[in-house]
Formats: sequence, structure tokens, C-alpha cells
Amino acid sequence: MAMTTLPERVRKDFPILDREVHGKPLVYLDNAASAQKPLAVIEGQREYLANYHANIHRGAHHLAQLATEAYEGGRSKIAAHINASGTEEIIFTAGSTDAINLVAQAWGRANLTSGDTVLVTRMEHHANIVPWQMVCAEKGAQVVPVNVLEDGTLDLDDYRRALEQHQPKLVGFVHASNTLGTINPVSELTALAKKAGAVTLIDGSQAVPHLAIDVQAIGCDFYVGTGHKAYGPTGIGFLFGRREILEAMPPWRGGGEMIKRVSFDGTTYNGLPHKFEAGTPHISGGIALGIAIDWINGVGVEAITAHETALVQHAHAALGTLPGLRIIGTATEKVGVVSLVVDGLHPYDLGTLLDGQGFAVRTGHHCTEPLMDHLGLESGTLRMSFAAYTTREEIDRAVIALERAINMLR
Amino acid sequence: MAMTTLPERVRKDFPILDREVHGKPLVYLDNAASAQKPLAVIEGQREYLANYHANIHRGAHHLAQLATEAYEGGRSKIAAHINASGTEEIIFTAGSTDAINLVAQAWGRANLTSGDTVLVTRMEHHANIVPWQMVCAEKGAQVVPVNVLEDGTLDLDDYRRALEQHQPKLVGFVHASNTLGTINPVSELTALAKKAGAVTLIDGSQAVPHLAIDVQAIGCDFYVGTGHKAYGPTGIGFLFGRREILEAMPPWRGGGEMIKRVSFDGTTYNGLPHKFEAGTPHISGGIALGIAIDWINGVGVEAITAHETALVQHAHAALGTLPGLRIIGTATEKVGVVSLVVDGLHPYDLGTLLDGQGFAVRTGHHCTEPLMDHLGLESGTLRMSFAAYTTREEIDRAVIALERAINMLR
Amino acid sequence: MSTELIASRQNDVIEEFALFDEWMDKYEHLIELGKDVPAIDAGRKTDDHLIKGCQSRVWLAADEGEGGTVHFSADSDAIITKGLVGLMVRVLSGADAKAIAEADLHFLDAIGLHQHLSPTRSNGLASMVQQMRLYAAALAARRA
Amino acid sequence: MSTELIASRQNDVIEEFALFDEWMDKYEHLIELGKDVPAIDAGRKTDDHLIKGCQSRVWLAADEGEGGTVHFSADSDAIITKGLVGLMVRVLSGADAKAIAEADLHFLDAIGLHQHLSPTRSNGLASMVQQMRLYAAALAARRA
Ligand SMILES: Cc1ncc(COP(=O)(O)O)c(C=O)c1O
Ligand SMILES: Cc1ncc(COP(=O)(O)O)c(C=O)c1O
Repeated sequence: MAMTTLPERVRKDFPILDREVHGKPLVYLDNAASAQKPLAVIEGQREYLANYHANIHRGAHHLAQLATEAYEGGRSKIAAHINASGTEEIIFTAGSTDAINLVAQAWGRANLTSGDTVLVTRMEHHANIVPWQMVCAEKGAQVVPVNVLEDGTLDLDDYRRALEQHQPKLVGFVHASNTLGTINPVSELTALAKKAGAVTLIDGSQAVPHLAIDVQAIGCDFYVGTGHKAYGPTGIGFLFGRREILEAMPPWRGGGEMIKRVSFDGTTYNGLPHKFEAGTPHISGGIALGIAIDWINGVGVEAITAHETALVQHAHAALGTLPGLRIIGTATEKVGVVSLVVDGLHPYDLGTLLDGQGFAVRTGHHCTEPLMDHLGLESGTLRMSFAAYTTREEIDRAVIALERAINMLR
Repeated sequence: MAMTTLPERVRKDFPILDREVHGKPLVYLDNAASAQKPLAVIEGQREYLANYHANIHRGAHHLAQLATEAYEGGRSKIAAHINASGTEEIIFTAGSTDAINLVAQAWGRANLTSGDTVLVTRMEHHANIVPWQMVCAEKGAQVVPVNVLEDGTLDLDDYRRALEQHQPKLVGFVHASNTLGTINPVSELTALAKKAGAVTLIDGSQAVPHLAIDVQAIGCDFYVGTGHKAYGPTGIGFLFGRREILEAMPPWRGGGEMIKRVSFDGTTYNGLPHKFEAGTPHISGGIALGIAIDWINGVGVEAITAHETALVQHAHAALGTLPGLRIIGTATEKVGVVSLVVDGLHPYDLGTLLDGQGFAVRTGHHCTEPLMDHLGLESGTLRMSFAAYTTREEIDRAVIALERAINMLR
Repeated sequence: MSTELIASRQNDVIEEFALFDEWMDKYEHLIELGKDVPAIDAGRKTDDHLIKGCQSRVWLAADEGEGGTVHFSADSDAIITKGLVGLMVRVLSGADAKAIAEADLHFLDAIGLHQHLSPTRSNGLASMVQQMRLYAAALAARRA
Repeated sequence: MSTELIASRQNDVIEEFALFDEWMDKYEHLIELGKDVPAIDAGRKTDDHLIKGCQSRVWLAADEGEGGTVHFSADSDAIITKGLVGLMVRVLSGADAKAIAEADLHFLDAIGLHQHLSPTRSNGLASMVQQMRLYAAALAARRA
């Protein structure tokens, strides 16, 4: 009995996959940068704008009510998807970067003082480094990195050592690395950090589109994600925070929605989650992110994880046949990300020549410069990254195209 | 010769205007809260998501290039529309609230010290009050309000007096009030503030959809606007800042895009405008906001201003016939906003009964609580607000519906 | 017992509103109820009893009655909200604490007014119902 | 004079690339040019002369020649970028400063490679061209 593959089932949902670039059929392998959107998301956003757009909350009219319900429905879907204990633990943000900045500024400025340490890993995205550098510079605190091993996994010994040595106030780490693919043992890392008395923040940007997530099982204090990498729209993401920690945190942005009462004699703030959501929200984004999560669940997170795991193994094997090619990041547990370098060749040249053949890949440091420095990869890597709609055949064709590029450049 | 009216020309662009609520045709008079979107915006966003979505900047592949060009095209359109002297003076933000917070945090924390004053007006939206209260509380500075007169215009004498007395570091004011409709004499206010040595920030949220704007002619340092009120999408807005002032400002959010180089030994920041744009931007929002501005210019800002001015006069006259009704905000220069109260009746009741008849209006304090307190309007007002597609006939019907509501409640 | 009481009162309200097909007629009735509602004692219409919604304000007073029952009285500055809080009081007041705390309040939904219960509506009604339940739950716990 | 020189050099490049219809053939040629480019003197491939794009790095050296002309030499760590900087040097080097500062550089567009000039591409090329112009403009101003 023939089984349909995941891509066979889902590709029809993605209109963009039928297009051409430079006269060649598009093969989109840049999903870690941003995933494409299923029709349900595109149409859901359209439907909102064409049928029930209105500013939400505090609106007594029907459209405002419809829009509020749909937007708050998006929040509920996120809460359920990552198993938060309530919707008030989900703060809508403009993305992961915005979410981490919220924590760095609201939690960090209230809790970090001179001499404190924030511990992160050398595989962090800039989004989980720079906000901490900024607040630490202000407070006289320091950002300390944990080492990454040759195979792209975290150096757990160094992690334990650093926890003990620095007694960090906060520990931040990626759930999955956007450059290496490595899936970190987040429950273990969280438990160790908690034992050391640290608050934990997990950057789930690359996990939400690929893995089942249970923040209560993990036990972390903060968890962030971004919509556009999870089949959702741009300009929207979320911060999960445990209720108690969010309640104790001062607000960050001021304005409408986040207040209870404003006067020139003194202003009081709203309850969760609104305390952290100033101004008119990205209503269509919240609605469409909810639809994206429905889409993921409709397809099945486990099916996506299994599919991508198989793709990574296939890609590793197929790329291994090209001489002079080295895969960067060979952890056993990986999301659908394959970074590589080719001896003597510049990733930019390879990426350009793949583009000419219709393949969208990303080259450079992938916003992980400290990792690239650490691994001695001054020009970065070429990264292919997969999604539910990526096929083995696309990977095979990418390998052929890459071989052609290598030959042209040699 | 019969002239076509503005609504006759543009209503076909707005699919939502054909819908019903509670079985009655929708009459949308809540435009100051958020405007509806023309098809060009809805379709442009759809087209992007279905055809050329990719993460932008630093991408070497074709889709990334297309997306980058379109997104940066949005920035250019904003720059041209408000006559900024270059695109690097336009920072994309999540909206006006986010833009003002950016200035309050990045400029304010670097420039305000103990004893300093930030001067704002009593007609400000919470978005132009609370961020200043927050940074002033931190710095030991104070927020001082300028009075508003009975007719809803700014008390210019009090403004001059306050400038002299407090020598404020920054002066912030709305271009047009979302509650009163009042258009402030922004060039004059800016010139006076500059003479007093203050930096100026104009909240243009309610001006962008209605008025022609020339930031160089006005001479202000900062000007903010929000997409969703200007026929554009949610989750996007902009900060204009004069190049020199932006260059001197430290960044606010940290992460990807806004950096030049990241390392654990020290991080350097990117140039304008990227220094202030951390993380993956709201790409579809930037593109669609550009389309919205094209739409406004296609229709003609002057035509929109003239149309709305006529609507306001018409509404004032028609509403004047209802006994016990008082219009709040009777300045000669107004955008399409009409606030009102009816003796002895609660705006919430009136708004609910208008909703039942198909009319979307807003009731309450409109995020201007200090103004409501000042005017002694504890329960706020009922506000009807207009857009290019609003017709005289809709206003006439709203007046009849309001009369029915009043009779039901008396 | 009290659970049935609450259920039958809800049915009464639903039947009463079934007379009105039209949205506006329903509101006309609600307004009449709002005008009639035996408002809270003047002496209790104080900030202690105030629930500040963003749109309208609600006052709520709760008293323990005989046998663990709870008696409510309430008021609002908006007539429609007042009609709604009056309905809520009519359905719940005098029932026993446990039944109130656990009541399945479906009548607003059934008569097509559920949107007023949305917390984002900010008329104070949702907060009021929450406070009624909290008061009742606390009382029930004390007596258990 | 120099303006015509720049124009005619651009036309030469455009003709040269007109031989290639296919995207890949065009790049093949660019790569050949990149391999051939007379790189910058080793002694000048220093951080002083480095233009750090995010994707590839470019080195640029500029010297004043006779009669207010400017001579450029350049290099890149990526071959395709190197081919492109080579073309840029070929078109501009030796022309007079004013002409360089004001040159209408349309040849990359004409041969379908304009996307490499996009500042957001971050390959260093756009910054290099900007620096060539700035150097030339400064020189022209000094001589005016
Ligand atoms: C005058 C004024 N300023 C600021 C804002 C805030 O805009 P946004 O909510 O889009 O950030 C609004 C609208 O809500 C407004 O009317
Ligand atoms: C691991 C990781 N963290 C954070 C981010 C930042 O996400 P965003 O740019 O959507 O804010 C990204 C993606 O760019 C990422 O891959």
C-alpha cells in the first residue's frame, strides 16, 4: 500500500512553491530564515482584512468584538500549543527578538546589578546575545558564553562549570540552533540552571516550527517564539513567561492597552497579559499566527519532526559524497538545518550559483557571529534548511546543483 | 455636470463596507481607531505572501532580494510622503506607540536627567504620556501637561508660559487629536519649542491618514505614524527622526539587523536606519504600508482633507439638531473626528444601541483619560470618525439612529 | 437544590427574552429592566463596591444570608449594563454559595447577549460575575 | 572626456556580456574574470583598505594619478564579488575624479547583475562604489 509522504500532502497548501526564479523552478531551502505560508494563513489574514477588521479591546461594536475574539483566540492557541498554564502567560510581541528585549529590559533592568552574570551559549543567535550585552553594560553585569563542541553540541561540562563558577542570575539558550540544527537538552539545561538558582529563558525560534513543546514539562521561566518561522506572518511572535515572574516584572513599553488608569498624577497598569502589550496590537498577525498553529497541528508536529529528521539524515549522506565538503553541526538531535563549507570556496559564491539554478539557500554567519568565530569560519557557512514541504528529491537536486557550483568555482 | 464624490470613487476599493452587522448594513464610523483597508493593500499583502516572501537583508537569493526591494520601497514611500530628507530617517516600528517608546527609551534615557521636564499636552493619547512618565520616573524628571481650552484647542498662552517656566528638554504633541479632532498648529508649536531649546516630537497618528505632511517644513525632530489608521496593515508604523539626532541616539532593541559585528568581547552597531531595527522586520507590513501610501496619493491627500472637513461641518450641523447633545471639540481646524455627549445618557448605552443598528462608533475615553478628566467627562464620549469612504448620507443615518437610541434611553 | 434554582431562573429569563426577535426590541426590554432595577443602597454605592470597567462602572454588594446563601445587589452608571447586572443578580441572588461558585451561566448566551460578558468589552460585567463567584467560593470554603 | 571614457568602457562590458544569454554562463564568465583580476598589492590588503560586507569582504585602494585622475585596485575574498569589483575598477580607474564622482553606472543593470549592487546584499560592492565616489569627490573638490 502506497503511503503519501508529508510533502505530497502539504505542498498544495503553498502557492509560492510553484513559482520560478531565474527561469528555474524554485527550490526553497531557506526555511530557518523564514518559512513559507500555507493558504490557510494567507486567506485567513485576507479574510480578516476584508471582512472584520477593527481595532480590538474596549470596543463596543460588533466588528471590534469579532476581531478581539479572533485575536485572543490566537493567544489561546499559542498557550495550548506550548502547554502554558493560561493565556495570560502569553504576551504577543513583534517576534523573538522583541520578546527577548522585553525580558532583558523589563526583567533584566529590575533584577540585574553590578557584578551579576547572564549566561548564554556560544551558539546563540544575536537576538539572545545583544539585548543581554546592552542591559549588562548598563548595569555593570557581564555576559558569559558556554562553549560549543566540535560536533555542534553544547559543552555540558562547561555549562555545569559556568553555573557553579558564575552563579548566573539568568541563563539563556536556544532550543534549537538556527546555524547548526542542534537540539539542546532543554529540560536538563533548565533543571541545572534552576538548581543553580538562575532564571531561564529559552529561545524557541527554531523549535516552534519543528518540535512539540511543553513549557511546563521543561520547567523554564521564559520561552520565546516568532511567527514567520512557524508558517505564520511577519511582525508577530510571543513571549511565554510563568505567571508569577510576569506579575513581578515592571512593564516595558507604555501606552494604550497596558494601562488601568492614566493621569498626570500617576498611572496604574493593567493585568496580564495586557500589561506588556502597549498600543494597537498586530491584530491580523495574532489571528494568522493562530491559524498557522492550527495548520501545524492539522499536519501533526510529530509527523513534521519525523519528516525533517529523515531529511537531515538524507542530506548528510548525500552531501557527504562531495569532495572537500564539510558539514558544520553533526549532533544526533537536529532540526531541519544543514550548514556546510567547501574547502577553499566562499559560501557567498556557492549561494549565488545555487540561486542561479533556482535554489534559495542562506550564506554567511546567520546572525551567529560568535559561533562562527569560535568555529573559525570567518566567511560563515552555506545553510540549507527544511520545512514540512521539503522533499528528498529537492535535496538531491540541490546536491547536484551544488556540485555544479563547486566545479564552476574550482 | 455631475461630479463624482470621493466616496463614490473609492468605496468599491473596500470590500468590508458591503457587509452587514446584526442584519443591518455596516456603517463604519470608527476610523480614528483603525481605518479599513483598500483592496490594493489586502491584495498586495496576499501577493507578497503567496509569491515572494523571504527573510530580507543579507540574503543572496532572488526571493530575499525581491522582498528586500519591496520592503525598502515601503520605506522610501514613507520618506517621500512626509518629505523626510532621506530614507535613513525613517525607522520602521510596530506602530506609533512603539515609535514613541523608542524615542522615550533611546533618546530619553540618554538625555533626561533629574529635574528635567518633558512637556506634553492634556490632549495627548496615552501613547504620548505613559512612555514619558516611565522614563521620567526612572530619571527623576517630570512630565508637565499644557492646558486645553473649552473648544478643544490648545491653550497657546499656557504653552508659551510652560516653555518659559520649565525649559523642557523635549516637547511632545499630537498633530491631530484622536478624541477632539483638533489639528494643532504644529509649525508654530515646533518653532516655539525650538526657540526654547527643546527637542520636538509630533504624534502624527491621526494626521497621516488625513493631512499632507512635510516634516522639513514643520521643522520637528521626531514624527511618528501608525499604519493601521492610514489604510495600512496592523503591526507596522514609523518613526521619522532627523538624521543627526538619530545618529547621536544609542540603539534601543538589540538583535539581528541592528548590529555591525557581534562578539563576546564587544559589539558594534549598524548605521541608520538599521541601528534601530532589531530582528526580522514586519516585511509584509512594510510593503503593504507603502501600498497604502500609494493609495492615499492616488486618491489625493488634498481631496481627502477637503472631503473630511466637509463631513465634519455636516456632522456638526446635523448633530446640533438633537436636544441635549453637546459636541466635544469645536476647533475650526479638525480632522474627521466628532466626539459628543448627551445629557444624562451614558456613551456606552448609546454606542451599544448604535451598534445594534449597524453603526460602528467608539465610546469611552479613547485612550485620553487625562483629557476626559480635564473636561469633566467621567464616562468619556461617543466618537464618530470618518475616512475617505464615509458619506454624508451615512452621517445622516447615524444621526437618525442616534436619535432613536436617545429616545429609547430616555 | 440551588443549582436547580439557578437553572430555572435562567430559563425564566430566556423565555422572557424569547418574546423579542429583533435586536432592538431585546435592548428595549433590557433598558426597561435597567430602569427598574432596584439599585444598590445609596450608602453602599461607594468605591469599596466599585468595579471599574473601562466603558461603564458597576457597583456590587454581597451579603451572607441564611444557610450559606448569598444575597447580591448591584448597580451601574450605564442603563444597559444595569439591566445586565440586574439579570445576573436575579439569577444568582439567594442561591447557596457553592451553587453560585459553580453555576453554569448560559442564559446571556442563549438570549444573544453573551458579548457583554466578554472581558475585553470592559463594561465591568465580566469582572462583576468573577467577583460574585469569588465571594461565593470563599464563603462555601469557609462553611465546608 | 573622462565621462565618455567611462561610458565607452561600460559599453564594452555590456557587449562582452551580451554573448551570454544564460544566467549560469554569465556567472561563469564573471568567475573567470574574478580569477584573473589583478588583485590588490599584498601590502595593501590590510584592514585599512577593508570594506566589510556581511557576506563577503572587499579591499579597495585608491591613488591620485596625473591631472586629477584616480587609480583604483581592489580585491575580494569571494570570486564573484572579485569579478564584480574588477569590472568596477575596469570602468572607473584612470578616469578623472569629477567624472567618477558623477558617473552614471548603468552597466551592472544592463548586464543583469544590478542586484549585486543592492546595499542590502551586503557583499561589500555597494559600499565600495560609494567609497570610490567619495574619494573621487573629495579629490575633485580639493582641485576645484
Ligand atoms: C493620537 C494617537 N496617538 C497614538 C496612537 C497609538 O497608535 P498605535 O496604537 O497604532 O500605536 C493613537 C491610536 O491609537 C492615536 O490616536
Ligand atoms: C535561533 C533564533 N533566535 C532568534 C531569532 C530572531 O527571530 P526574529 O528575527 O523573528 O525576531 C532567529 C531568527 O532570525 C533565530 O533563528
